[in-house]
Amino acid sequence: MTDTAAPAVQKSGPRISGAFHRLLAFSGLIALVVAFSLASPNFMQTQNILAILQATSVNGVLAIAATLVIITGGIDLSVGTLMTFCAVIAGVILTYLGLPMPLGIAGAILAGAASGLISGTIIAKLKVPPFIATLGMMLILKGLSLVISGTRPIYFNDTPGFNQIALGSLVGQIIPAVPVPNGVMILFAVALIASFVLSKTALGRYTFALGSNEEAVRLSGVNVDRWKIGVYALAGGIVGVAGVLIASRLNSAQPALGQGYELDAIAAVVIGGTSLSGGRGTVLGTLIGALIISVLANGLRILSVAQEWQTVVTGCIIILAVYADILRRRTL
Amino acid sequence: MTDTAAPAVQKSGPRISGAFHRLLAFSGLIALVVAFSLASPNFMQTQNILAILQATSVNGVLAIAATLVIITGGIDLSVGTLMTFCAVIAGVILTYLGLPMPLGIAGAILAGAASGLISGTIIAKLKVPPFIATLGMMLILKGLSLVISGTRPIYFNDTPGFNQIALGSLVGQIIPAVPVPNGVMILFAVALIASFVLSKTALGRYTFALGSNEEAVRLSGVNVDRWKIGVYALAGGIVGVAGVLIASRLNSAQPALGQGYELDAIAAVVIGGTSLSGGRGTVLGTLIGALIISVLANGLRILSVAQEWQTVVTGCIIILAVYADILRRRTL
Amino acid sequence: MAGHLGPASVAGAPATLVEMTDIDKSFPGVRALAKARFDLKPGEVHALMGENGAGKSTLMKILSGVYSRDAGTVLLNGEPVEITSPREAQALGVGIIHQELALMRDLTAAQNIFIGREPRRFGILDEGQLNRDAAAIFSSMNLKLEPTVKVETLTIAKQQMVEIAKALSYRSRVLIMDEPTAALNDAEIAELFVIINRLKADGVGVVYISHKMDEIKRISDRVTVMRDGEYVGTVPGADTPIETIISMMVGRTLSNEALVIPNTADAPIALEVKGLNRGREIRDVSFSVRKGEILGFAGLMGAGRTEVARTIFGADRRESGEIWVHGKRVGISSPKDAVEAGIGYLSEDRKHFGLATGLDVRNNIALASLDRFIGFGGVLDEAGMQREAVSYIGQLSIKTPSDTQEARLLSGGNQQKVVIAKWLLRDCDILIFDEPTRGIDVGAKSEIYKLLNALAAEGKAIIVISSELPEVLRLSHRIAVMCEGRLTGMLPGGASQEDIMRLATLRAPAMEVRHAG
Amino acid sequence: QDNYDIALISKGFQHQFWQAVKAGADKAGAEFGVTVTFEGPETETQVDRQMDMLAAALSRKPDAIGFAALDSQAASPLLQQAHDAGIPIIAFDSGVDSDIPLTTVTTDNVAAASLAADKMAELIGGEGKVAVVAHDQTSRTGIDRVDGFVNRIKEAYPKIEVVSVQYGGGDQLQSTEITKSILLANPDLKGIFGANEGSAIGVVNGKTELGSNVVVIGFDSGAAQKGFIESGAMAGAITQNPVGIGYETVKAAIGALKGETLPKIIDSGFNWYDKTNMADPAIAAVLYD
Ligand SMILES: Nc1ncnc2c1ncn2[C@@H]1O[C@H](COP(=O)(O)OP(=O)(O)OP(=O)(O)O)[C@@H](O)[C@H]1O
Ligand SMILES: Nc1ncnc2c1ncn2[C@@H]1O[C@H](COP(=O)(O)OP(=O)(O)OP(=O)(O)O)[C@@H](O)[C@H]1O
Ligand SMILES: [Mg+2]
Ligand SMILES: [Mg+2]
Repeated sequence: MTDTAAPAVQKSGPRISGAFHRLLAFSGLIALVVAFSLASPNFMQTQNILAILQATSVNGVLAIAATLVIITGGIDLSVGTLMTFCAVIAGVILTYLGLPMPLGIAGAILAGAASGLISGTIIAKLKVPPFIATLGMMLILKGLSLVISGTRPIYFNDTPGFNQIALGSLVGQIIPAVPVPNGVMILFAVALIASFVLSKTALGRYTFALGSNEEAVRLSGVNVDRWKIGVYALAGGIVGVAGVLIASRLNSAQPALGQGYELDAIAAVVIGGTSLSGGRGTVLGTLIGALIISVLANGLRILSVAQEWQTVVTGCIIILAVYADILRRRTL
Repeated sequence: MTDTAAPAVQKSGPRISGAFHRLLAFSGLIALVVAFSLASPNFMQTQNILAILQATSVNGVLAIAATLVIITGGIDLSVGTLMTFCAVIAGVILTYLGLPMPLGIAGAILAGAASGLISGTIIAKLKVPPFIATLGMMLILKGLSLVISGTRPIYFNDTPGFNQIALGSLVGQIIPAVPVPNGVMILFAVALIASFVLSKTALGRYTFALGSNEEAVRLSGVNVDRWKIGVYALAGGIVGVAGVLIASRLNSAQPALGQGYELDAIAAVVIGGTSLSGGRGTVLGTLIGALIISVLANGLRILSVAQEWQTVVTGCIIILAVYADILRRRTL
Repeated sequence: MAGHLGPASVAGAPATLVEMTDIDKSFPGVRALAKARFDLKPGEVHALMGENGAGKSTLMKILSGVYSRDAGTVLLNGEPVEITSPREAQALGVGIIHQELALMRDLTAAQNIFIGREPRRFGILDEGQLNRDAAAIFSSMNLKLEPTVKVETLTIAKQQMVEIAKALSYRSRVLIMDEPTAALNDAEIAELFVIINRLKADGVGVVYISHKMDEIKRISDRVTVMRDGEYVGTVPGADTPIETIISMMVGRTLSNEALVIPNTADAPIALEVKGLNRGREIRDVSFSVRKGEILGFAGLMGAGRTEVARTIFGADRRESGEIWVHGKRVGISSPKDAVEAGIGYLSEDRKHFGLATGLDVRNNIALASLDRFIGFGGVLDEAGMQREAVSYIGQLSIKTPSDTQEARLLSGGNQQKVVIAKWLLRDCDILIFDEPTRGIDVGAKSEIYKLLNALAAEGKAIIVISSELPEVLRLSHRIAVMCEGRLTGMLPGGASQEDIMRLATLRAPAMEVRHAG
Repeated sequence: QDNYDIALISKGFQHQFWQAVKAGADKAGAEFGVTVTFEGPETETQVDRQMDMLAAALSRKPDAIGFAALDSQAASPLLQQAHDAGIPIIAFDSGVDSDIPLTTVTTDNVAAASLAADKMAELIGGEGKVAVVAHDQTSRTGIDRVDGFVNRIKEAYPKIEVVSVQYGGGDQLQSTEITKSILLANPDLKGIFGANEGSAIGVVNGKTELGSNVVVIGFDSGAAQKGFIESGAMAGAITQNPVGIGYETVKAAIGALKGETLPKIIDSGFNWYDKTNMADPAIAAVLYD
């Protein structure tokens, strides 16, 4: 391109640097943290911060999986029960079959990916809307978790070290002052990988392209079905990681848990600025969204707000946080 | 292959009449009914059919409300907890304040409409995405129901006849052989009214137009915000009816109930063929969707299928029902 | 792969690249093609002509694997082929620029162009290479466009250029262009023709669909005309008079009577815009339109004409400026205010801003006037709406099986007519038409010109924004010319193309052209 | 008197049973002049949510914690953390498999449910079909009550058959629908046991909607159940003493803070109540509205 001349530069007014812009995205989160710190001295304690991060890890990983699917313009209602299903699979491999730990972890992740593959196939090949396909999968997986586990928790007592996956702290062994639990590091690792996939790989490109205009992608000669199935399978694999995390945290696979978690995951995604109509979204935003949810829950509890009022306040703040984000983007 | 003509399977075959087409929409439902009738003699009993209809009434009314919102391209996650909130309001008016029954009913419906008005305003004026606005409202209403009721059920013991609203049978008084409960008749009445609004009134027309291309509607000089708020308010009012129904059925306002009901309602809408991306949908489809859900639940219970397997089978059948509908439309 | 083209493949090329015979295609309620025929030779530009809804796009969608045919044969290089998906078409060397833009709005221009063929290094996308490749294509097209700009921020014209760049990047042997110039102005069209001539020289066969008759003469070697889904005939492009082609298209000869332009100099002012500003797109724009006057707006792509229109209409927020209607200052902050003040605006982007694609034709036509049909209890007067819709379907000869057909199923040109009908029904005093004849066939175009003229004669004030200079010149009483957000001049109706082009490229920042009126 | 801060993390919040526990805890709080907070997850399956609540409670540095574990194993790392921080823990409702809690205030759910089985057998004359509508398939109370009932029937009453055990999540409406389908599928059903408050109310609603006169035994109390028993729609119910559980938990926590020694188990007991004994002061005291 010879002449770098002005291409349609849309925005007028002062331009704000990208870094500052990105920082501002945190503003809702920062405002919350500051408010709670002022309100209670117990909030800004290392232990509490770690508790918040720990509380974010499972929902964060689920939300990252949901982000991928939502960017394609789809939705995944099965993340919660799939997580449980993966945990149960890990339980079966480790406790019932007594196989070594890495196999259990791999099994859970593969089970997640396989389930994602099935959802993706139902959506791409049978053209069943994502809402229905994943609603069906949600129920199927919920039932199967109960069937496989015999409707009782599977404990990982025979796999010493299993609960270290989420609760141990490799970081803490190196820098004792910041004993960040492994579960949190795993969340960050998943976030990095997902970010990388979204921005640097073909799969990521098609994820955005599908959400932007699926018909156009098809008309461009891309094998839309294959990539779409790929996105769901990747999301499923990530949910598998969440399954391992929650199983490790509870040192057990709790077969009845999981339903309802999809709503928190999707909420984190949407609070993080990803549009449910697809085509746009970031993993960083989702992380912030998930953190906003955990900080709110934790802070209100620390302040000993009555539980019914916690719910009311949470509702208000979620709306306000998103509204603030909308205002910020409008004025930028 | 010069003259082997059309390999392409594009339909231009015999046209099927509209009435038949409409009948076919019931095919999934009919297939289920036939299957359960064959499997258990207890299924096709008047009483059981009435039980299924009764079980559909609350979810059906909620699903009709959700249909309106979904046709605009929005979503309403607050239907479940709003229903409870409306029931609590009826409880406050009738039991705490001791006012006459019509006031309680009107109060519940007005509370629903007012809440819808607020959701709609947040969505239309503040541009908060419907998912977030109604998620926030869901939490706020849930908390408020607990606060207002003092976290305990409000009984309608002082309002004799209140439970006749849903459980009595005016039809049965006239034709004793078919004691269709009033709750079911109310569902049908709401369905008729909603259908009428959708197909014959300006509000209905704008509902479809908004879901089809909101920007084009705005650029046609239409006061998009006002109509959108109107749709949410109408949906809220319908949810208020559901609140009266459930309160009457339980003869009490149960403040803790409601969350999770939104998923069933939305599922009924989507199974009924309404697209989550907006612009198309029918109340009849939603009714069928809600019936499919109730028939499935009832039939599997009648067959005494183990609960975990009920869940699995429900998941599979939901996917299959929608897939069958897709196939039907494709071949027509 | 067959899709790649080099001098060798030209040497060994058969006499015909494509041969389509006896193609049938029906949609529910519509017979789109009936024994349609088409052939294409290497190194030629073969124009495909026909009225709106004649079946041109459908035929080409069959060739490019979007639709499957009901009957007929398709030969590629003499071999029978079954093209069942766009991907297969690409593999066979058939590329297409669709009439309806098919871009991924959230991706950048470069990402759109190379979708499905991203350069990768070690499996990782090579974004730098991607942007360089895109920039190379843009510069070969002499197009100033940043590869990293998001497509949704581009105007329709630039989006169209991205589509063209994308199609070129495939280096297909058969390139179908379905109305590539509908949104382009003369300079860009000239640029496109340079590219087409280069492709011809390389032995590419180009199918060219357009409703701009002058282009056909300039670029096409042969012309095939279709009518109502049927093949009418094929004639040489250069030596067939336009009138012959038109009469083949419409089945009769069109009279091209000149429009009578009445004198409106003394008529009262209907709309006056004073000192309108909005960012860099609109800088201090002032003008006025009188009752009964048609004011043309000319300018190059991105001159800011659409912005001016949208801002007057309240679709975008203005930073400063006043709008006066019939001598009264009006506060317009939304399209609703504008419509209430009697202003209507037909968008250049019918797909995103004009048509409610899910609604039927009747409701699209009634969309801006629905309040007029609301009766007791909010119930709509369906019969009244139908009456109006049917009347406009006739008046604008909209080709549709009925007024209850979903709007998205109409051909592009007919969709445009539906949107025009919407504003005609609304009956505004002031009408702003942005690219009103985009994608509309010759016959209908002259109908619309007559209609605009009649509306003006009724005393309406009309603004026509058009990238087709002959259209502006033919219709307008006066012509406003814009360049880079400024109004650079106001010319009388009889101005020459050269005058307009001079003002349209007048970039001097301190430009203070005073215009009367 | 110190103003102690005592955090109770329960298994639930919105259900009347938990509200009654909360009422007892609040009563003790007022009586002894200590601050009591009370929290619990939405449903009794959300083990990890309960962990987050416990973690937040720990961050608040309360003087003592009352804890009703959804899964005691899962909770053990956090309990250890509390123990290390020197915060006394009192378990309530169901036991915690750990040495950390100083005492457990609990009801023996298995025994309570087998009492329900005995009463059922008595009321239906020792033979016929019965069914169970329970709240939860995986929670401790759900499992214990279903097992307690079903096993007792199997052991002691060979002529009685449990034809169906279904779960309605404690949701009244869902339990109503379940009951109706059980009744319609088994027209000769003699009795239904509703294993918690919501289930029991649902069972009665289902029964009345169908006009059936099946024998219903409930669990817990609340205004609705009390009303049903008065009206005869429900034969009787097992009551725990939730108010007592809450009260005793707070009292034990204060005792622990004051260095008193506590018994390993504080049995809050359970009772059968029906029309005949509801008015007894001893029974009336353990019933809640
Ligand atoms: N998917 C479809 N469903 C139903 N009818 C269709 C569909 N696509 C095209 N048609 C109809 O087929 C006919 C031919 O349409 P086509 O788009 O090929 O016309 P065209 O010659 O390209 O017209 P234009 O110049 O307006 O673009 C029209 O009557 C149109 O309404
Ligand atoms: N939606 C939009 N977002 C961002 N920039 C835009 C948008 N629409 C237009 N622009 C930019 O505003 C400027 C003016 O564009 P506008 O469409 O008003 O020009 P125009 O004279 O109508 O040109 P055209 O002939 O292309 O329609 C251009 O630089 C264009 O890229
Ligand atoms: Mg066309
Ligand atoms: Mg323009």
